[in-house]
Amino acid sequence: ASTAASPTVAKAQIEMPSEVRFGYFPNFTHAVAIVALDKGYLKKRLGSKVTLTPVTFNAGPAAIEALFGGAVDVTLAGPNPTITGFTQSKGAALRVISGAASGGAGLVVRAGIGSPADLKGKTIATPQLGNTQDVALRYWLKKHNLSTTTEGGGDVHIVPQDNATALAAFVAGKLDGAWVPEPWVTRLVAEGNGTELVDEATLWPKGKFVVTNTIAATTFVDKYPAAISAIVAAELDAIDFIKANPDQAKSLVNAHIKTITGSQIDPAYLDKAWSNVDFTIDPLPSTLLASANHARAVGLLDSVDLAGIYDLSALNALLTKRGDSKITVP
Amino acid sequence: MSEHAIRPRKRATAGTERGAQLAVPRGKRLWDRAWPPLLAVIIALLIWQIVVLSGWRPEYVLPAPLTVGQTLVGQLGEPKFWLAVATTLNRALVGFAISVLLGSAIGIAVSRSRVLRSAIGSLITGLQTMPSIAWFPLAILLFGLSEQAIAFVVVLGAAPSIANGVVSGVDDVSPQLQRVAQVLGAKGMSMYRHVMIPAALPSYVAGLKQGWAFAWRSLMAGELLVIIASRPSLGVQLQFFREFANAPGLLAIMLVILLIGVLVDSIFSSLANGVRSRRGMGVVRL
Amino acid sequence: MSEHAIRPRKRATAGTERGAQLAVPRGKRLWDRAWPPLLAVIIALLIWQIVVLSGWRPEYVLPAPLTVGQTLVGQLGEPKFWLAVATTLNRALVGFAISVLLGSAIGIAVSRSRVLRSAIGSLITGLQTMPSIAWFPLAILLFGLSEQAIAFVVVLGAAPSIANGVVSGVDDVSPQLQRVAQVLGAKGMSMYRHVMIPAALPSYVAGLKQGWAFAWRSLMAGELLVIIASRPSLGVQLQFFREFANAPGLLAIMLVILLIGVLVDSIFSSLANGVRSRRGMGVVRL
Amino acid sequence: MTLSEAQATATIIQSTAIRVQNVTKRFGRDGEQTVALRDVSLTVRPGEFLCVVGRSGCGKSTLLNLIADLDRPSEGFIDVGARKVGVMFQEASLFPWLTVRGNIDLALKLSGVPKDLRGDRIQELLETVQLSGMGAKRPHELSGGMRQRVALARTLAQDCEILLMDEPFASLDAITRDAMHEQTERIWAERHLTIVFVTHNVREAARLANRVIVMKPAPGRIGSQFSIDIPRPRRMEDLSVAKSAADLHELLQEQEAGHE
Amino acid sequence: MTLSEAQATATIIQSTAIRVQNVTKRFGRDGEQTVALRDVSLTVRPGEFLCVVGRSGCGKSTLLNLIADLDRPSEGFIDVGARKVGVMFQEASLFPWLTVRGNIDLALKLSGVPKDLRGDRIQELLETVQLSGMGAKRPHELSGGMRQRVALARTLAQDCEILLMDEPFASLDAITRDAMHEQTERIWAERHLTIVFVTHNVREAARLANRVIVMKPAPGRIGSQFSIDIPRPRRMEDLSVAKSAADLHELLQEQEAGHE
Ligand SMILES: Nc1ncnc2c1ncn2[C@@H]1O[C@H](COP(=O)(O)OP(=O)(O)OP(=O)(O)O)[C@@H](O)[C@H]1O
Ligand SMILES: Nc1ncnc2c1ncn2[C@@H]1O[C@H](COP(=O)(O)OP(=O)(O)OP(=O)(O)O)[C@@H](O)[C@H]1O
Ligand SMILES: [Mg+2]
Ligand SMILES: [Mg+2]
Repeated sequence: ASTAASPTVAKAQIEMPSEVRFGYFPNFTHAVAIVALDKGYLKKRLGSKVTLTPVTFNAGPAAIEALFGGAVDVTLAGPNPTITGFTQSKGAALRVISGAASGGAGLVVRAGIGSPADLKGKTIATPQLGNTQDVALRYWLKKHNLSTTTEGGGDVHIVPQDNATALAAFVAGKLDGAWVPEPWVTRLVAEGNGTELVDEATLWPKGKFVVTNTIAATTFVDKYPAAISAIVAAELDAIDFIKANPDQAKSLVNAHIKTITGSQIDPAYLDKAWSNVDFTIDPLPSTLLASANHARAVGLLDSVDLAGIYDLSALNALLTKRGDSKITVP
Repeated sequence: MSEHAIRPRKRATAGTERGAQLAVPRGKRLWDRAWPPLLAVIIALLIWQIVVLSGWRPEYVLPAPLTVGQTLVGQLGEPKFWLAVATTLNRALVGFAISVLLGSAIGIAVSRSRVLRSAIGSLITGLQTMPSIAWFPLAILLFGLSEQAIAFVVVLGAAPSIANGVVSGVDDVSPQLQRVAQVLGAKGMSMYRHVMIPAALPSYVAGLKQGWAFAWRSLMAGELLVIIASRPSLGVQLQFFREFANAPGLLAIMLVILLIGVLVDSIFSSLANGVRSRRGMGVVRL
Repeated sequence: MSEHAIRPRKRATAGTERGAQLAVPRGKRLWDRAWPPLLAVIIALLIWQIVVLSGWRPEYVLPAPLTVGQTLVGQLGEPKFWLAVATTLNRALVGFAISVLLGSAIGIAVSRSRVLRSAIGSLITGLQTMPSIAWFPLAILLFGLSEQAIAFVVVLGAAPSIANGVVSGVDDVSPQLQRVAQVLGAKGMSMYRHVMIPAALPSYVAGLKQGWAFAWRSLMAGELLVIIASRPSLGVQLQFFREFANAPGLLAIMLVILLIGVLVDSIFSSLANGVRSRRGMGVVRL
Repeated sequence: MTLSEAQATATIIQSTAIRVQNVTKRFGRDGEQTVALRDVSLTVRPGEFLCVVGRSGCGKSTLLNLIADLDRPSEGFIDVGARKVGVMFQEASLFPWLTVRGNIDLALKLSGVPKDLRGDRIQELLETVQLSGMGAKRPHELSGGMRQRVALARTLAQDCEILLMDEPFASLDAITRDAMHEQTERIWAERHLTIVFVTHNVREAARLANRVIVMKPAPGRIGSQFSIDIPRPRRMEDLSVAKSAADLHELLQEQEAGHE
Repeated sequence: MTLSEAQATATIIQSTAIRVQNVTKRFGRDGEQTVALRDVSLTVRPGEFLCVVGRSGCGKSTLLNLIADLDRPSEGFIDVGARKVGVMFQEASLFPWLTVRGNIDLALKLSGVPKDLRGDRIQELLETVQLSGMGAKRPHELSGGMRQRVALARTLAQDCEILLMDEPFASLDAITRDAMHEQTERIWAERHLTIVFVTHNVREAARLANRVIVMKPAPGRIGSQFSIDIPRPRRMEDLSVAKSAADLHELLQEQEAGHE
């Protein structure tokens, strides 16, 4: 589908699409997108000739379905749907163009469980089989010599459970713990009387690992590099804003979530959860690739060829312009 | 039988009875119809309150009726809530209307043609059992992220049900009436228009009722397909209240859904009762 | 009518006809019943293949029939798949059985008592419109993460449908037959057992069919509620394939769901046809 | 009546099987009401065979329905004591999901006949209505007259004291009808039944009745009564029956002439 | 017939309205088959008024159904030329969702009568069956005899050449029945109809028919024929009608005696 052969490169680079359909979830790890939209950065960077259509998804699968179906051009998503979409399409459908957020996940367990050894025979929930948290839990357990199986057998029983159900079950005493993303870590601790046994950030170098990145349809990346550049620039603007005005950003994000979902995150939880997440333009490629390797190690994936999943040329050009160091894909 | 045999059957002059019927009819009849559901609601609320008071589960998991009521009232005060109800109802009506047209057409076609019936008759129920989310990728492929995609999911949910209502209604039409119609010269479409459809009407209305339920359920899933920030909807609210584990909010939306369901049912019921009483049907009660 | 008027109506001696009917009955009848669905399947596959060949969408979005077939065959070879089918079918049957009992009981109660009907009659449809996921928190509160929680969701989905089938069937019983039964001394339960239920049977079977569809859909959602170790299920598989954007897998599971739906429908249909033909009912065809 | 109503009731109840007193029956809501019966009073003695004749639509079926407690009078009251009432309706109204045998069996079952006795009773009843071989057939496989006879058998299966029959033999040929007359008369005598029998056939009325009442239409009321004292056994062909029938016919004609 | 069948058909079709030839009708699957008709042949001339009498269950309704093309013979064939056939069934079978007026209106509509003519036709038909005021009633609000008359009106609304009537006046009192006889005869003469009329009332047959056929049961076949040449107008009370009826009755009795 790529028509960006060399003779047309120059023309393609200035060409802008008439419409950009930009996807995100009403979830605070998507704060970069929300701020970029609400503060008008996206609109400004794309220019007045481009119609910006925000698209909201409730979860990753829907985002990938829409990307595959050609119904969205660029969207924020977790590393898990990113890998899925890339591998299912044999590398054809999408590219990661930048990061969005890092950190903010961990294992919360009920009182009385103080060490990995105590987990033997217990039941732990993860959001879904094979997702980032699921892989992290399995890999962590494996390192502590606790066996697991994808069917939920082994020393520790892992059950895939969506976050709300996990909370309800944890409160009702039907679960011993859950490895979940924020703000669920905070809620499990607060509402379920749990203790945070593991903060996932401690397991990664520099305490950083990707939870949200920005992906774009390959055709879009090939055809409209200028638009990609504008979007990444807008995200950079948003991150600058978040860094500079965290309180304002928080309330802005929470208000936005409220308009879409009808609920807002309890401000008390939001403060705690927000502090556990780092908003960064760095897609942290090494953590994504490492996570994929971990998945293979615990038997969740056969083999993953993620070569070419990153297209960071636009991002690196912008970083260079700002005087920051380029991001390299190992 | 025994009661019948022992008590001497004697029915008093109805002169007084009839006078009574004429004197206080409206108010009394209304009250007769109103008190049972009211009582049911009160009993349900009471049980709920007792369970909450028993402290069985913490309040943020099982909120008290009053909390839910407050949440609901709070919602009712927000124009956004009404927007959501309006959006969802509008989608439901559009989807249902398309389903009625399509379902009726398919139902008539299948009930008329033996070949069609054996070709796709059973497929109708097969389609009904397919969960809505299975259609999402196809809906996006065909319609993108648009209102049409939602309507597509709704129609796939509801139309089979309506078609099944038509088919089973037509199958139940008295063969004698069909013979009469044939002799009178009805055939093909005129047979359907003048005889089969009117005769199958009660069953058709029952199918519509089921179709509505399917439409509504499919819609609750389908609304997640296209989430538009400025256009809130009940399906999205329900899903997110659940995802946020917001128990009072969830219960409030559930009450709203129940209420709409009950209202729509009473429309269908009065439709069906009208049809029946005009034919001298209905349960014989003395 | 005009055709009727022009063509002299003459029906040939059926001596030969009848001979023919006796000579090749079985095979021909089987073939008569088998070719339309076969043709339908072939046409559907052809259209699908043509769309794929047209290159409208990439293969990873819309896989070719052969790819899906291979995936399905691959699945069929795995014991895990059969375990999933068995688990899901088992849950469906258990949930459906409970729904039939509960739904029938509620249906009978509501159709018998005027007070109950006005108290909770419309609530039945209200409950039907409630999406399964809305019940998840309550299911967990009541039953924890257990098979019962799944059954709870399934029953809440299917029982109202069955109850509605009973109610609308009972409402459609000929008042004349009810009068006969009353004179013969039927009352209360004996009235129901001997007259209302048999008379309402076709409508009841239609309700069961709808109930099955609801049960199955609720189950697909409910299976995500409680994912039990080492017990794969179709609902979970469907969800996983969706989460992994695995189009061939999703389509394969959809085919399996369709197939089961079609099979179950043909059971219900032959039940209904049996009931009808014994009463001399059904569409009159010459 | 000069006695107080309560006393009157007490006195009459001994010698009446059915008492219909000042019964009016209206159908429909105000505005477009039909008065099906107006101020009808009637007493039927135990063991009486009462025939009712009258124009189509004069309220005969309505009267039977009221006596059978299938509908309530708008005014007046009806008393059948503690007697069980059996009804044979104008339409056969067989249960279509049961066979002929099943239909009769259900009536026996609901009358409390134990299972082991029912088989023989069914056979006997089928013979009474000349349908011995048809037990396994379903209602839709029967001819109109056969259906009517099954309905008769089903009604006779009931253990009742009062039998209300609404044009029971309208679809039967003369010969079968004759046989049914004999059977009905036999059972009436054997079981000491009280029968109210609606018919349009004056000869049939003369053949069967102790007393005939003639109803007048619009609104339905009782026009005249007519005792028939021909000794039994009677036959349709009997001259005395023909004579009574002719008288009855004349009465009907006259009433008609006076009416219009 | 000595001519080849094709020739025979060509010759006869001119002077026959209905030709039933060697028709056998069986019901049910092998094993428990009922032979409703065996080898029945019958020719009805255009404009003939044919009455059919016979024991209950001898196949009269089955024969009418076959002539009306509502069922197929198991053997033999039936030819009604290009004539339209109207049927009045044994049961009234009104459409319960339509009023009396609506039922008649539908028949007119399906016969292609334009809308502006239908109102008058309905009124006329209602008068014919003496139900002028009942147009707005629903079938369940009618008495049995009224329903039968509405069915008659509906049948007469059809623009047909052959009219098949299955015990049409079984639930009517003598006076109404007389009136219906007159109306039927009038319409028969006016429209040059061919009528096949099933009845159990030999006097009715004698009153109406040009020819009576007597059917024999088990299996159903035609027993004997009987021409009735009494000049019209006839009346039920006419001595000649009574005489013919008596003859017919005797014939039925004899046939019965011979049968058993
Ligand atoms: N659909 C059917 N299936 C099986 N048997 C049938 C069916 N219809 C009619 N019969 C049988 O065929 C025979 C003739 O029935 P038919 O209704 O023609 O009688 P009939 O002469 O009209 O009797 P009646 O005067 O009682 O109406 C009967 O024995 C009946 O049981
Ligand atoms: N359910 C009803 N609603 C309204 N009117 C009714 C109802 N039932 C009967 N009627 C009216 O009451 C009158 C008497 O009807 P009924 O059936 O008692 O007549 P009948 O004497 O039995 O006549 P037939 O000899 O024709 O059977 C008729 O005018 C009829 O229209
Ligand atoms: Mg009557
Ligand atoms: Mg007949």
